[in-house]
Amino acid sequence: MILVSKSPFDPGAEANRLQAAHTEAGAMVTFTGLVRSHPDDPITALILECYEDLARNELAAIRDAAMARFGLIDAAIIHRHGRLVPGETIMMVMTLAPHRQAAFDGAQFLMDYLKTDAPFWKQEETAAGLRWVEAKAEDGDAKNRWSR
Amino acid sequence: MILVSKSPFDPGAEANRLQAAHTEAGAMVTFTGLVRSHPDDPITALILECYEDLARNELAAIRDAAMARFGLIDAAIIHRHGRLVPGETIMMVMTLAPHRQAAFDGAQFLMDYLKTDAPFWKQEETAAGLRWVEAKAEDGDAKNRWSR
Amino acid sequence: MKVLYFAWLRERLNRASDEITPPSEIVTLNDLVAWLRARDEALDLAMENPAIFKLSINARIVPGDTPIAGATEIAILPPMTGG
Amino acid sequence: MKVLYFAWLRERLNRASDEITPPSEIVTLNDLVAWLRARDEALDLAMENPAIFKLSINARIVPGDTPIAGATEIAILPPMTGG
Repeated sequence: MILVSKSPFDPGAEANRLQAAHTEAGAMVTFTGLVRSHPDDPITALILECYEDLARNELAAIRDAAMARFGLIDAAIIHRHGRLVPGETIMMVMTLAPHRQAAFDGAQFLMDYLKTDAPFWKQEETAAGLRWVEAKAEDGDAKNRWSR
Repeated sequence: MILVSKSPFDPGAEANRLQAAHTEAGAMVTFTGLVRSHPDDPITALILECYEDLARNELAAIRDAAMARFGLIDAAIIHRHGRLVPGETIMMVMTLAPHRQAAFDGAQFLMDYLKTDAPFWKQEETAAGLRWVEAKAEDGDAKNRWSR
Repeated sequence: MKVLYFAWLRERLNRASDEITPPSEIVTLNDLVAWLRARDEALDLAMENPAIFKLSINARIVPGDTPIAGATEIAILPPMTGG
Repeated sequence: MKVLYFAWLRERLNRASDEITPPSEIVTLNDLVAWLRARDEALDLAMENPAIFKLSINARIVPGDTPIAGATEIAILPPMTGG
């Protein structure tokens, strides 16, 4: 499942639903990304811009690549955009596999590719106004580890 | 939180509860271990024996080590024992961290140590009777990667 | 053909898209970007480090040497910060 | 002092525990295991590969050279298969 939307979702319910759909899995990994506010530099919201058509296409391609590479039983990506406040869930990836290492590796692979190839752009909303979040060089490095 | 018990638990509800308890986290990882039945070699149940006092002590020590090593905001381990049927959740680890790599590494560390140092022993129940699950050499290897 | 701009690139240009009709000598995406930059100083400045941008044709990320034949929607994508 | 046996070790011995009073020359856990094996053929056979077992004192896993002074509950633990 690939879901790109402005709507909130319930991460625990999504995980339970995916788990219940498969009985041959021995391992499930979820990653959830949350809006965090640093006490020393508080934000009031995170505003995500998205190119929806491209997001759906690229996330589907990343998911297919992970399924094949790690022999996953299933994988899902949910990603919100719009205005989110601290504590809200931004996105989630889930992997189901026969054994644990494939589930962990699949989830990390999905996150590493998603960070550099999924068309979302974050702005932090603070008392002083809006500021674009800069891409991290380490995200490109993390993705490159899978081509070694 | 460390929970060792024969009672079923709801993995999605547990994840949501831990997530809601912390607003400074940017990343959460969960691992869920499930009873799987292979179509070519079906089992009717998995029976887990446990040394409860030791399990609580060792799981608490593993959790403390992961919290300190990866700078986690919180971590939890839930592990069932007794008789579980295919599809049931055996155990779950959860990690909350400021950023994603610490959350992933913390969860993998917890799983690698749990596989070799948590006093649970599995028996597979099949039409032919009970058989002990053998420990995997790779589990010891996985744990050893953290001391490199 | 439509060109889409996102995030801070969109802000720098004060618009989210352009409707364009490139001349026939424009064959690849890289040709197109060079042509767009030559006719728009704000875009030229915003893309002074062109290697950081990804490019897409019809909502798929593709390399810069991809021909634009058949393209109806092109996008210039600043470094992404999802997840 | 109580000694606990788990999983297939418990099955091989047909009991889950022993109540023991080791002689005073038994100082470490390794000494105790050697003493237990010498007086019980089934245990001796079951532990023919002693390196695979972990040992605990008072519900904490400890190295074999740990003194047993103060121990009230000792366990011999076959390779674990949790998770």
